[in-house]
Amino acid sequence: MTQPSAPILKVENLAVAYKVRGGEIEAVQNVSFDIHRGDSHGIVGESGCGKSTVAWAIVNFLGANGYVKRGSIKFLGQDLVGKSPEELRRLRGDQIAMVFQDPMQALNPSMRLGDQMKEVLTVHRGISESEAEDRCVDMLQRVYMPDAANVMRRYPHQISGGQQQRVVIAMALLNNPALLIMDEPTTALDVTVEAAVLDLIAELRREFDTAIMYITHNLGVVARVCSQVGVMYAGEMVERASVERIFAQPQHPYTQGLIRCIPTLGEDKASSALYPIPGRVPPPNARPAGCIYAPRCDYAQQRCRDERPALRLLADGVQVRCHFTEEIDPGQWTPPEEVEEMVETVNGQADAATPASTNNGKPILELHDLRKYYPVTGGSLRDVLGLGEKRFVKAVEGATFSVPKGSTLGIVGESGCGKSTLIKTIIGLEDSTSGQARFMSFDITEGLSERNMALIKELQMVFQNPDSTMNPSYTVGQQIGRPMVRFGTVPRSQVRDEVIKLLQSMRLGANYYDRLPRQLSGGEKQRVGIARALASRPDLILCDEPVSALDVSVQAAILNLLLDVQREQNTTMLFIAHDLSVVRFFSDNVAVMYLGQIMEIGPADAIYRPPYHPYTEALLSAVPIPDPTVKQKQIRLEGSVPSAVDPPSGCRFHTRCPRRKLLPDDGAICTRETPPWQEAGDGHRIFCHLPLETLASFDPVVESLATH
Amino acid sequence: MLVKDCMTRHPVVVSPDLSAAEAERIMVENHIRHLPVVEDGKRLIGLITRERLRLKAEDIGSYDVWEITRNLARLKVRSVMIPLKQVWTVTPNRSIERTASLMTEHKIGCLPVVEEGNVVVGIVTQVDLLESFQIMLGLPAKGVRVTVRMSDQPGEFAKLMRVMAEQKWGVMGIGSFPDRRHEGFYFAVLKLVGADEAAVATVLNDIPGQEVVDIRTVV
Amino acid sequence: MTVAPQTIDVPPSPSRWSRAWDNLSLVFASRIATVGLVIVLLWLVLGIVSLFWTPYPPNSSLFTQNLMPNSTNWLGTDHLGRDILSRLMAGTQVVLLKTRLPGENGWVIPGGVAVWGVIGALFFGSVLGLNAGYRGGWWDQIIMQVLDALVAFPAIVLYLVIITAFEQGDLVVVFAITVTGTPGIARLVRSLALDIKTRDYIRAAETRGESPSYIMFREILPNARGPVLVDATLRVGYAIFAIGTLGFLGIGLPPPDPDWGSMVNDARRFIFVFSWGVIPPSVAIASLVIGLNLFADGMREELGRYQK
Amino acid sequence: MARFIVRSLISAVLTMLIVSAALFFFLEVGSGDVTVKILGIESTPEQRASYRTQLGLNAPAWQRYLDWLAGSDWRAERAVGLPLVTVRNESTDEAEWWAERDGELVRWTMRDGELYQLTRQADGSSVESPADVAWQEGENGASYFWGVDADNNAVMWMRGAGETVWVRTKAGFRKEGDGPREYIPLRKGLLRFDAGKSLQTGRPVSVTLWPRVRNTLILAGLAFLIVMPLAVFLGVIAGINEGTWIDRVISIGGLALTATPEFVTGIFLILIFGVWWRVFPAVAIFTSPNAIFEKPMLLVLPVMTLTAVELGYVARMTRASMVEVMEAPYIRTAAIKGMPRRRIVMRHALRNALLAPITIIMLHVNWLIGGVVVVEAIFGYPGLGSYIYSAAIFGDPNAVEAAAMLLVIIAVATRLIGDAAYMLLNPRIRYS
Repeated sequence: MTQPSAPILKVENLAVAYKVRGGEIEAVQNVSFDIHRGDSHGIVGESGCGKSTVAWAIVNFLGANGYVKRGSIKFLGQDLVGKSPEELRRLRGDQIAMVFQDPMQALNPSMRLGDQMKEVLTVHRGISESEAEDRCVDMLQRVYMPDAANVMRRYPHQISGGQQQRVVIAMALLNNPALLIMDEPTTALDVTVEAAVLDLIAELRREFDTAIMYITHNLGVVARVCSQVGVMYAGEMVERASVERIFAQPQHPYTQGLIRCIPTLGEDKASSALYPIPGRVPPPNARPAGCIYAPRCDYAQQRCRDERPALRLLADGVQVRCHFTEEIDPGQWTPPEEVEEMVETVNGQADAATPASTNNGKPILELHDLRKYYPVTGGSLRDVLGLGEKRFVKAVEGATFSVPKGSTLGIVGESGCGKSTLIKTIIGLEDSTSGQARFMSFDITEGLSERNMALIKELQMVFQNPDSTMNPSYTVGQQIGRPMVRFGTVPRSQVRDEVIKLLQSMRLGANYYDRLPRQLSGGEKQRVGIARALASRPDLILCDEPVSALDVSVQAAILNLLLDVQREQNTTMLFIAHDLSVVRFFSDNVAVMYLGQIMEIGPADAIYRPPYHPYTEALLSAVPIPDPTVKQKQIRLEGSVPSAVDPPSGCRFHTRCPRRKLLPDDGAICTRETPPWQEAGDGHRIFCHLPLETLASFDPVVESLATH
Repeated sequence: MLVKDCMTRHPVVVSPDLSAAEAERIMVENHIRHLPVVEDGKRLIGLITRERLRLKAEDIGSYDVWEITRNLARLKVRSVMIPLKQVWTVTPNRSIERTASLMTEHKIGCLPVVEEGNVVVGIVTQVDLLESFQIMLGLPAKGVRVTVRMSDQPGEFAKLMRVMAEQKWGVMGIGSFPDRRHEGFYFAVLKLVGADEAAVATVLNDIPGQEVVDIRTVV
Repeated sequence: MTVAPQTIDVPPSPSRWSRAWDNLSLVFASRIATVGLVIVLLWLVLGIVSLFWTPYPPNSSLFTQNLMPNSTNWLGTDHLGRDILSRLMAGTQVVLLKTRLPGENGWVIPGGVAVWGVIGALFFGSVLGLNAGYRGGWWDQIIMQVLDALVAFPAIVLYLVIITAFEQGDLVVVFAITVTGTPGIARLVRSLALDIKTRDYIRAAETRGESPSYIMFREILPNARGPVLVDATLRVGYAIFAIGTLGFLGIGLPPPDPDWGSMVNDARRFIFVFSWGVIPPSVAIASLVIGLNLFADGMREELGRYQK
Repeated sequence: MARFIVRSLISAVLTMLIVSAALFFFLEVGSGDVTVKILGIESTPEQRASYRTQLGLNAPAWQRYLDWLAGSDWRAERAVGLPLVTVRNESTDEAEWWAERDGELVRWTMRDGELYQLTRQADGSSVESPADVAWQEGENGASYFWGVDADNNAVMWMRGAGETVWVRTKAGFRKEGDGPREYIPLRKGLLRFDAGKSLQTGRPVSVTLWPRVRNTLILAGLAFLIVMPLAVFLGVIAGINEGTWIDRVISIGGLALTATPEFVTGIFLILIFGVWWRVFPAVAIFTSPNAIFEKPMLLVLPVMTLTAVELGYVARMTRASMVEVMEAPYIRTAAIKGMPRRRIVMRHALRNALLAPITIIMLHVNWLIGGVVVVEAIFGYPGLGSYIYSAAIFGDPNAVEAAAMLLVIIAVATRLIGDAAYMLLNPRIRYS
């Protein structure tokens, strides 16, 4: 209640350097911030900006070659830099705790969860095992862990990812730490699980009065859990302000750029545009002498290139590292010419293509009741000997839809919902189990080995992970040229010219022809991946989360590029993503999948407002929206996704459906009968027992979406 | 209200091996007067105050200035702290009234809040308590502050509350203290929202046996 | 939409030479690898020199028997009065530089027994490992079962069996090394293939309908190169080790060319009267194997760092 | 769990089958005409052919493989029509085959075209009497009889017409009439612990093999018991001190030890301890089968040699695994939880770090066995290794096959143990 003037954590002018062969690299420079009791301080930034390094520096865990080069880290008034390892050890886990990105990795696979938790107490507090056990169970209950006492006896792999993260959080809170550092704690989790964990974090923060340092790349998450935000760029903190200020009035050009390049839930390609930040983040050993952001800044002047700005405190408490922040008015911002041209064409296309994107176009891809089952073998002796009952993972069940030519169908769903299997089946990496699938009147239920070249050529794919999309052993030119040679679309002698043309249309220069993948950045690799998919001039491109592994500023550029491609070549696309905002932005139609089943499908616009499927509703309410002023309904799903081996009877969603109670007998029908497809007009179909009127009567999850 | 609702969580603590000078620096920098001294696992072993760190004349004796400096530099928190035996502590579940009485009784400015095993979970100071009482009286909110004198008969207060409910006024804070001049009477202090001063005065004065002794609008 | 980097220049695309130099600088980046390379090169040079010149004819008994090192015979002489240094130098040849074909005409092919043995193992191991790893299913089951059976043979027993079955000869030893080396390399290639086949570029190749052999040999194999070559280097070491052991047991490379293992074996019989004799060939084998091991180890470490 | 065990077992059995078949056919095909080796190159083709028949080598290879693996008495019994049993011969300690007829043990022999029956007496001697047998009718009118001869073969005699055979005796070769036409050498097969006769000595392989197996197990077992704790200890020490001088010393030292062939290590140990310092006997001279129990000093240098070679490898594996584990995120978690370093190493790292090398170490028992062969050869230690070595030099397929099979069994068994240990230590397998 009394706020002592001193913060829990005060970092001043921190610089962290790593010794590498032939010198050292300053991963972090001039970082200053402080966190008070009960505060949740976000540190946002793109990958490689040094945000995790700051966290590691605080707990002094920089590895053998890292060290704090300058600055101080004051924790409860005492400088952590220069403390003995033993003193630091006593602080860690007691006064300072940390939660990491991947809970599976963070827990010891060969120790029972209980033992891992208890030792925090027994080591720091020296209390008895049984007492520690009681306290751990208490703490597990406080993080809403079902069946807490049993969980103590389990191993990490026996509980789900969301539960693992709860255990990690409980473990961190056991000693009631003054500072809790969370490094991307929800990044590895699905959106509905993420939402529940974020709720939990917010609740625990109030309850424990703990100062939280929250590291993330996701602006939406920041808006949901943080009170203060520091934006990092290339190892420096460029802006610091309250969360409301950061989103309402970003001061630094980088922050402004960052906010411009993420789609907000509800935006679409017809009405809005994404503006990527040009250029790329300079590596630590090649940072410019002046302002680190100057090379990418639209407002850069000579002074910016000569002189590195300091973190200035503005009158309203905002800290900014920019020489000219007072002179910059984001409202007056105009995109640089090239970007503007690009964005305009995109918008123009979107308008022009509207007729095509409605469902009037001739369907290019038609699925009817497509199924894909995988056989599974159990672990029992009977199964091993082949005597057990044959069982299947029902990865895709009864997929029925058609995709008009030139339009984009977005498929959303959480991991394991079968969206990847669906497109693998369409492209032929997997045979389908039953049902019909036609592509331009060709049957595509068979796998690739049964298809002829002409068909193979028409379906191409863009992959998720930029690091694995290209073969590291071949040059860019060779890899883009290969499909041309393989399908004979281009005479051998002209392949090089064609590849260069394609590279240029990807906005990569001809000089990329001879580069090896390791010389490219993630965004560039993704462009090459798109170029390779386009090389055979396919009619249908399947995009498997093409931007989810990219930083937001790059993500925008890739999305624009894909839109551009679609406009020029009238390509049809299937677009898989777990990010509902991106899907909404990019797609004409959207299908929502849950546990192998399409739950709802229809025009993108219709999906995001009532009437919608209860699962869609839960998904929408879970999406972190990068705007702290937006009010979102809080609908959380209970339990975890059931196994696809024995999916729930009736409606597959019934085990977790929060709306079931609206039906008579608490929705007994949902457990018995497969729901009907209800037509909501304009090709919008919902797979639910609830009457359309009830579904339509739901309040919109996000207010701003209703007005749309 | 309990101690855990008003205490400062995660207080600044020091280890007994810290030098006294360093402890003093921490107190000055953080503008605090008390530092719990803890060992492994935040177990309380003592408390230091600014007074304890001040050199006493008899200690200095005939030392010259260099010796004083040297002694000071060597002085550890462990040797100047108030040992645990002499430190009053409270648990987080103690009520604030009892805590306040403990403080007034023993004339202490600060109490470490400990859980079982003497693990420090917070610290509560006089200022914290004052602040809680302010809150209990509804200080932060705008509204009408009214003091009513009434008899201490059962049902007397209920009359007042009924009127409040009828008028749909919100009660933000409530407190009472005995009227020292009239035996059997006491004053009730109420903080009301959604009411204006004049209306409150007339309505409350209409209650038989009760009298508004003070009314003011607080912003 | 400008992604063309404006701030930093991407290094110009590397020529073949500069790539080779990159790889070489990788070696010199590691002190361990450099030391290993120097040892191996030393023996290689000695071996090449011995093809044209040795201090004395390696197989002629020109001197007094069992001499300690002196100014004429720098490393002394053996029990038949042959110059040990000359024999050591010539001993490098069969291991690293030449393989004698069977038959009367005494034809040799370049590349030592150890080298060819490992090349054979590389070939079979890669083919089997790729098929097992990429195709999976029954291919994997069968190939791995057979290889497991091979692995179950202790290497030396396998050598003994092969030697029992066939006449002594360089090619038999090559065969033996190939057989013993294949399972290890196949396992390695398989695990690499299992990893690499999950990469998206393999999906990309599949979606353009490439044949399995194209995917295995053109898409997967080049990316497995690094670890496989490191392993092969290690295996050349094992092969030399094995050749030495076989020579020592008297069932290795046939005479007359000097062979380190048999040199040790010969000298061992006189160990109580002339201990020195066993030392030079023992040190020769150990140093060459250690050199190769150091080199491979250093490379592996650098490769790991590089890939991170 | 069940899946894992069944898989391992099936795999082990399959491995053994493949190995045995490979071994058999490889040696049969590869080793050429064994009769040359037995009879010497001065023997005539006629002698060799006769001898081949006597050894049953005229049967197809698959038939002989089955005989070798599972025994030939099954098919011999069908031919003879009587149960065949083995009886231990007290004087030679070898097994003799007899046919059992009406409670009597009988064999037959032919002299001057007449068949005689030998009936076994309780004291082991036999009584000869004219045979009263049922001759069977062959295709071209000739009568034949299947019986058991005195050399443990099931044989087919032709009525009234003995074949001419060359019989090997201690004195040399003798041409005899009255020989049978076909032979099925009787054996119980490898699966029933009968590996056949050594061509080199003429004695059953199994009899000579067992004491040697014991000796080898003592040698290898001792080395294993010394190596494992020591190497794991050194590996862990090096692993948790990665990059320090301790690590360097252990790593480079381990590398040097691993890369030095056993015979070189052995020679140097002999030089140092046997020749220069004379503290341990340099060669193992076995005066009696129990010499190693009477003079344990004999074991010191062989065990040291084996230890030296294995030590480096296992230590390096453990180190690598430890280093990897120490970099794992959950170790980071433990450190961030403020666990003392000792506890991190002992409670968090060790178990996971030992998991990876345990299977590799068990696989490496092969290597140990390879080392055993060489070490036994260097020190003249009478174990399995020197046995297979001398058998291989001589080219004795039965002996090599049996010894090699035994070594393979040891290798496969250790791998099974390794798998089981891995399973027990790894909860992810135990509970899935």
